[in-house]
Amino acid sequence: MTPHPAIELAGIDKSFGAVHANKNINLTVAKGSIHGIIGENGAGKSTLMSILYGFYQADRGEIRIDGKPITIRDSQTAIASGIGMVHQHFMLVENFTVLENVMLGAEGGQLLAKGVAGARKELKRLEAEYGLDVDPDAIIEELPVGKQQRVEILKALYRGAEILILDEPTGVLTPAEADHLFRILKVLRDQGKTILLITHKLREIMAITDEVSVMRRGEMVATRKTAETTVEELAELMVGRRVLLRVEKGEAQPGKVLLSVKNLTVKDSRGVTMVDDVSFDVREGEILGIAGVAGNGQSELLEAIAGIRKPTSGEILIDGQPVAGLDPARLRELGLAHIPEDRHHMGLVLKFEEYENSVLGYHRDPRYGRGALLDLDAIRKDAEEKIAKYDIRPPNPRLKTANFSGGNQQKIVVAREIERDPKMLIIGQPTRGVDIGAIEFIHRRIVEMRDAQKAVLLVSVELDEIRSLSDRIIVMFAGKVVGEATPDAGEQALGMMMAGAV
Amino acid sequence: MSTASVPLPNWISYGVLPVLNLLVAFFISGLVVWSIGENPFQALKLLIEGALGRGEAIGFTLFYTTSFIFTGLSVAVAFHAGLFNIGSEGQAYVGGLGAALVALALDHYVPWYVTMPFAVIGAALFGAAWAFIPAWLQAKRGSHVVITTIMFNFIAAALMVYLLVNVFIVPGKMAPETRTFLPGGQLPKLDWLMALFGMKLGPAPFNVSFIIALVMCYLVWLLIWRSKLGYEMRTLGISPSAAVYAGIPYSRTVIIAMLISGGLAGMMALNPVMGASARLQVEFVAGAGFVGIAVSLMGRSHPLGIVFAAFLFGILYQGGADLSFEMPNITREMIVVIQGLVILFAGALEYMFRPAVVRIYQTLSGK
Amino acid sequence: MDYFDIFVSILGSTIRLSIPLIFTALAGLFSERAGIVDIGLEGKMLAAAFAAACLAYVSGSAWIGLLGGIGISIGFSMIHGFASITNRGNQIVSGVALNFIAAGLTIVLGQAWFSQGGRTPGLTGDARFSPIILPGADFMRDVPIVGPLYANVISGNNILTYLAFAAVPLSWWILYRTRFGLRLRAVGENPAAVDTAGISVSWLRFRALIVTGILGGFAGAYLAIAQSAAFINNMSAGKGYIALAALIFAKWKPVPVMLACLLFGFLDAVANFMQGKSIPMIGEVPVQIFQALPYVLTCILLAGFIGIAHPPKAGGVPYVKER
Amino acid sequence: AEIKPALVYGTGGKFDKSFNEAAYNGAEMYKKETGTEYRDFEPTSDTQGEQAIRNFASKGFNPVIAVSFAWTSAMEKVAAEYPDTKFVIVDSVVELPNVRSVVYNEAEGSYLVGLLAGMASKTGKVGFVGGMDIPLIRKFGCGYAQGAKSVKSDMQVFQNMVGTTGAAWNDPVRAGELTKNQIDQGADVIYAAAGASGLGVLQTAADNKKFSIGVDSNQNHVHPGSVLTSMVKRVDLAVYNAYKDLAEDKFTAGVQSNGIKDGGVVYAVDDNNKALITPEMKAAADKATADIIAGTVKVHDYMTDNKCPL
Ligand SMILES: Nc1ncnc2c1ncn2[C@@H]1O[C@H](COP(=O)(O)OP(=O)(O)OP(=O)(O)O)[C@@H](O)[C@H]1O
Ligand SMILES: Nc1ncnc2c1ncn2[C@@H]1O[C@H](COP(=O)(O)OP(=O)(O)OP(=O)(O)O)[C@@H](O)[C@H]1O
Ligand SMILES: [Mg+2]
Ligand SMILES: [Mg+2]
Repeated sequence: MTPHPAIELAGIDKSFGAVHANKNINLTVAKGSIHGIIGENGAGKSTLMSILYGFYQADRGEIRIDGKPITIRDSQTAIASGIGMVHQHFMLVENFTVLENVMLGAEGGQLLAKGVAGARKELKRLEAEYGLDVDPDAIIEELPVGKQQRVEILKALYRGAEILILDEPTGVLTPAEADHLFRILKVLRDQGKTILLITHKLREIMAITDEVSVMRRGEMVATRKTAETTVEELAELMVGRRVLLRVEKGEAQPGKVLLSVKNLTVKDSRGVTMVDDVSFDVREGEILGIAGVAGNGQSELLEAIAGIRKPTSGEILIDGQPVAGLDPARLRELGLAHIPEDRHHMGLVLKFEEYENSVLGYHRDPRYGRGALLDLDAIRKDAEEKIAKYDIRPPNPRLKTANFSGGNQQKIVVAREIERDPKMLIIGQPTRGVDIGAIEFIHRRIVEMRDAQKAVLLVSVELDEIRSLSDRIIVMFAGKVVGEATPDAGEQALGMMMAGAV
Repeated sequence: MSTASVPLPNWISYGVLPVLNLLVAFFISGLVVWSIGENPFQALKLLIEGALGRGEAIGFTLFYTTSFIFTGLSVAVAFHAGLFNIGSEGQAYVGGLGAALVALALDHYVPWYVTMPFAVIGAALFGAAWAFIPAWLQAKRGSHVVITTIMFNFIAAALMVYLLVNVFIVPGKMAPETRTFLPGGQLPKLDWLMALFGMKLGPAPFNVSFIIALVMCYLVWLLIWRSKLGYEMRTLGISPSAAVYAGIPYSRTVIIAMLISGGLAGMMALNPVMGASARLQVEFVAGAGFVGIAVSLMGRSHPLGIVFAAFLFGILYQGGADLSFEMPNITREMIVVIQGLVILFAGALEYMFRPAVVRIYQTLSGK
Repeated sequence: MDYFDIFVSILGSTIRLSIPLIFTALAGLFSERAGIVDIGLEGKMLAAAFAAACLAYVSGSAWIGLLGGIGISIGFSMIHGFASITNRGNQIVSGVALNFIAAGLTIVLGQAWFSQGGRTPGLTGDARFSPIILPGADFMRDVPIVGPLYANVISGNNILTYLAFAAVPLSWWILYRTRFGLRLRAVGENPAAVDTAGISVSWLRFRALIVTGILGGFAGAYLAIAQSAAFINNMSAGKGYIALAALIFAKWKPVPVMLACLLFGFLDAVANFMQGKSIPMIGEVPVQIFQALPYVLTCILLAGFIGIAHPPKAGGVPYVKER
Repeated sequence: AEIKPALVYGTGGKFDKSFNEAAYNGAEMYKKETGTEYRDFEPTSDTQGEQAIRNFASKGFNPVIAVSFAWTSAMEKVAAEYPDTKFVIVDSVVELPNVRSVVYNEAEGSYLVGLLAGMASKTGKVGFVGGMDIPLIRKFGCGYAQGAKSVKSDMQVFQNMVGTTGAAWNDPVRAGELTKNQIDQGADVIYAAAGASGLGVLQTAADNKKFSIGVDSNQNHVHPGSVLTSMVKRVDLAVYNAYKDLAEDKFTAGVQSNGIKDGGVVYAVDDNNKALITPEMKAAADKATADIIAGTVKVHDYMTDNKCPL
């Protein structure tokens, strides 16, 4: 008797409004294996896994677990079928303890008292077996992300998961933490559990998976045995053509220091130090890249420079003039442009029409209307010019911004910030969720800015992006600058710094 | 498949859907009428006749409409900035004080058209002042403007009663109210406007403040969709984080939006105080501030929609008074029920019919 | 009358005036802890008061009245749930709408049925929860200090008063010691976590709203058939909002909620007591000042001058999976 | 002549067991007697009164009676618009040639019940709970205090008002709390002049086994054995007489003031409170009545100078 595959998906289809997130997906995952799923942002990976976990309902298609067809109406059914999931965005109640989070939904009775003792014991056991140690009485929001992720894994195991789905578990981890996670995953596999691992990082795929499937634009385009494929092949499958991640650019011609950060410290609303005594300079005509794992203070640093967050101490100088504490409007006047890392929450007002977004932040500029009123004709004409120049599609300034695709939304932001001809540009995650074509376009514009002798500060969690664009690189870890490197520094060396290991 | 992100043409979003919501609200109101043993169709007929049947009735309807335009605009302006101002009632009440002070000060000396601009300013200033503290608390201390404005409605009531009972009351008179304004402190009625349509206004207090209301509609439209400040308010209202990014000052914008909102509410007082009763009375606002919420929700916070919605509520108020007169079993609070139902269906259940409409639309348009 | 007697008198008054606040604030506690902001507490209380008075009048039994109040209040909660959970409507708008509906409907129906200007007929005997004289109250009365307290504050209240005070620890127990409570607190913080744990967010929130409805029903019944002996137009008179403020002030925790409500009750009692009396040095204070005091205080509390309150994180935001 | 009578109540509603109910009874009495149908209307808010009065007038009703001072300004306006219609306003004065203003000497009636309260009180402390704080209600309180003090000059009289807006007529909860306060301070007879709020006073007094005094209508039956008596204003007669006068072409405009002498204000004795009014109390009340009519006892009317000389 051949054992049934742990998971079989047949003809899964799912749309969100106009977005066809999953198109006729077929997938087979063998029991006791680690199966990787890769694909660009927005390829539909999370959607597919959420369907398997019962979080979303498929519009069409069939799911078989251990050969038995089942309808996963909700997460409860999934849990009962032995599926556990660690979501890309953690599903934890932040002001609850670890124990309460683990118990939630599996309390073992109407009253809590009974379940608590059992849960403690089980946690002890899991800790011993897999090396998943966390203090059961710690409050989630006080734990570092790596630990929070363990709680997620514990939640799944506590519910007796046989199939474990991990959605981009390493995005928030340092390489060392990631290695620890992989060791745990191997132990789990060796005990017969089936693991579905979603990631962008081909290195991880090669290191740990047995098989790998590739998604592109909602479709499942290929499945390979990991041993029989290469990084190059996977990358090509992912984007549908040969990838050229190197950006063509000449030598930098750095001039005088334009942006200078001195001993900057930033605390968040809870008083936790996010940026810790950071100093650096950015010269005109150069791109300074800030590398680091997400959540190590880069976002806060950018926001402080852009005037969105008040620094606790330290100095920010533009052209030698102290600007710390000035508001974003004032900083724009001083020639600082900012492409924010989150276009949906900051860079754009999604309910606005495109032309309205094309002046966001610059709406008080006399070009867009004198006195108290806006000159809508001028704004629309301006927007049309940008649309033409940046090939924003569809070329309609009266379209609601939400109805543009991610890449085009990003171009709206980039066009707005760059076309103002600023002296300095600070950029967060310029190509997050953007397709390859747009990536190349945006990268070229950034290099052009440098060549026009502007100062560019670039933050990205994509090491490749940092390395191919930057002229100099600094690395942040736990809010501190832990090192500086040149673009040709090895991935290994940068990775060590990003993990705070040097 | 989810229908939430399927775009619909404007005439459906701003036409069909609100009308559908309204119809349900009226249908349920009809059920209430029926349940207390009256005939809803008969009631509807009486209501419409009572509101539009004669020149005088129309005059009353437009009188109420005027008040509701002001309060509707007031709620809408705050709404665009992401603030839910439930305090229009209190702001209008205090605005009445501003209007009355001007009228009392000037009516002996100058004709009404000289008094009027000052009264507009007085009413707006007082209304705005009453909105200031909730606005400040929201802007600087993060106290929810919904609750603070409700509290300020109560405080306004206490303040105004105190003033009317202890300061303004005419000695020897029973009712806590100011003396009657002379013609110099009254806004004249719009008999001529009604006459243009061949109707007689009679005693209905339809007055010049209607024109002020229409002017305000235009100014609010200009503010929201054509001005830099309006752009900032809308940005803040839709996406506070984008507003921060764009350097739009939160506190300042919140406070200005609330001041404008309060000012518009305050101007509502011109209509009853200087246009109708020619004196400041206790509780003269009589719920118009709250009607403004329904009007604004129904009019989708657009001045044009607000004019329509205000007129509809004007019909309800005037027709309802007549209805309750003809059918004593139906009291005027029936209007409050309808108002609640409109807020429920046009506001909270705004999208209840959207999925169904989307499906019908898709079928019909062959997608 | 010496100061102690005044104190006892005000204390008794405080308790009577706090009870509807306690019930209502606890009602709000359950819904807000589940992530549903409930500005419609006022309307629930009012509708419940009306239903309680009507049913008590018709049946002659206060208990049936209470059940009626609870029923209506749950009904209102369910509408709120339908709007804000099922249809993901704006919770504040929905609550405001319900307040209007309650304010109007009670008068429309009351007037149509009883023709007393919207009031319901007066209740007597068993149709009303009458004061209960605890054993030994009369005997104790003359014992110094404890006596008056026992006889005038602790004894002589109706059954709902005692139930209100019992509801406080009970709420605490439900919230912190039961599975329902754990899930309810979780859903108010992060509904997605509850959803992925295999628990239905909607059903959980609806259950929370049912509890809210029950407690709202008690509040209304207390107003109409315990504290008074009839329903009167608009008898909730803003208590729902004050309760909401107390809830915020108490940071959404049961015991502090009770204390906050007692504070507001106390203010009201003092306002009543001070009416027409003069304060040394200041003279007679206009009663409007005392009437406005709870509202002013609410604003001050909300302004966080007495500590900032962090509401349940998911409060006010409809739970949507699909953007 | 044929008349088409109309009646607009105050906001307390027709069956408030008090002021409005008295007006209603007057209209019913007339209807029973003559078979003439009448139309009435119960405004539930202050804003409605004017429209109701105007509606009646415009539809040809005559006379139009509006009870409650709250309709004063409405009456001033509408009566001027319809000079051929006869109007009656109760509890307020409107000086127009087609308006009859019926006012009562509540001070005298309150004096009598104050006297009875003083005699019934064992603690030497009595209370007064008024509705809306307006001169009219202060007039009640002032008369009452004079009566109570006529029994014992050191009689303590607590006075409270429920509120300062129209809502004060409709807030029995607050009225009850104020009553309880007064009881806690020792009052054992409390007089309610508070419209529908008064029901809260009567209720609280009954709950605490104290005496209360009703107002406007005879409220002795509301809590038999606890309501000591009621200060009855014969609003019923005002309504009845107005209809009758017009039907018999005897209608006169102008102020009609009703005191003890005219039987316009009386204290009610019926089966419900017979046992509570002792012969001594009755004798004292009768004597006071005679003295007031004779003018040997003058009850000060608060509204003449906005002062209470106590
Ligand atoms: N809840 C949702 N509502 C509407 N659209 C959604 C929703 N979730 C995902 N989408 C859309 O579906 C598509 C697929 O998204 P999905 O999250 O599955 O991508 P992904 O492959 O996981 O991307 P990433 O690598 O960024 O996590 C995208 O276009 C996304 O915008
Ligand atoms: N939230 C939304 N609401 C309405 N329409 C949307 C939404 N998101 C996407 N769309 C529509 O769906 C189309 C496909 O979106 P998607 O994000 O998958 O684009 P894409 O092919 O990945 O484009 P790009 O390469 O620019 O990222 C968009 O062009 C847009 O018109
Ligand atoms: Mg994903
Ligand atoms: Mg895309």
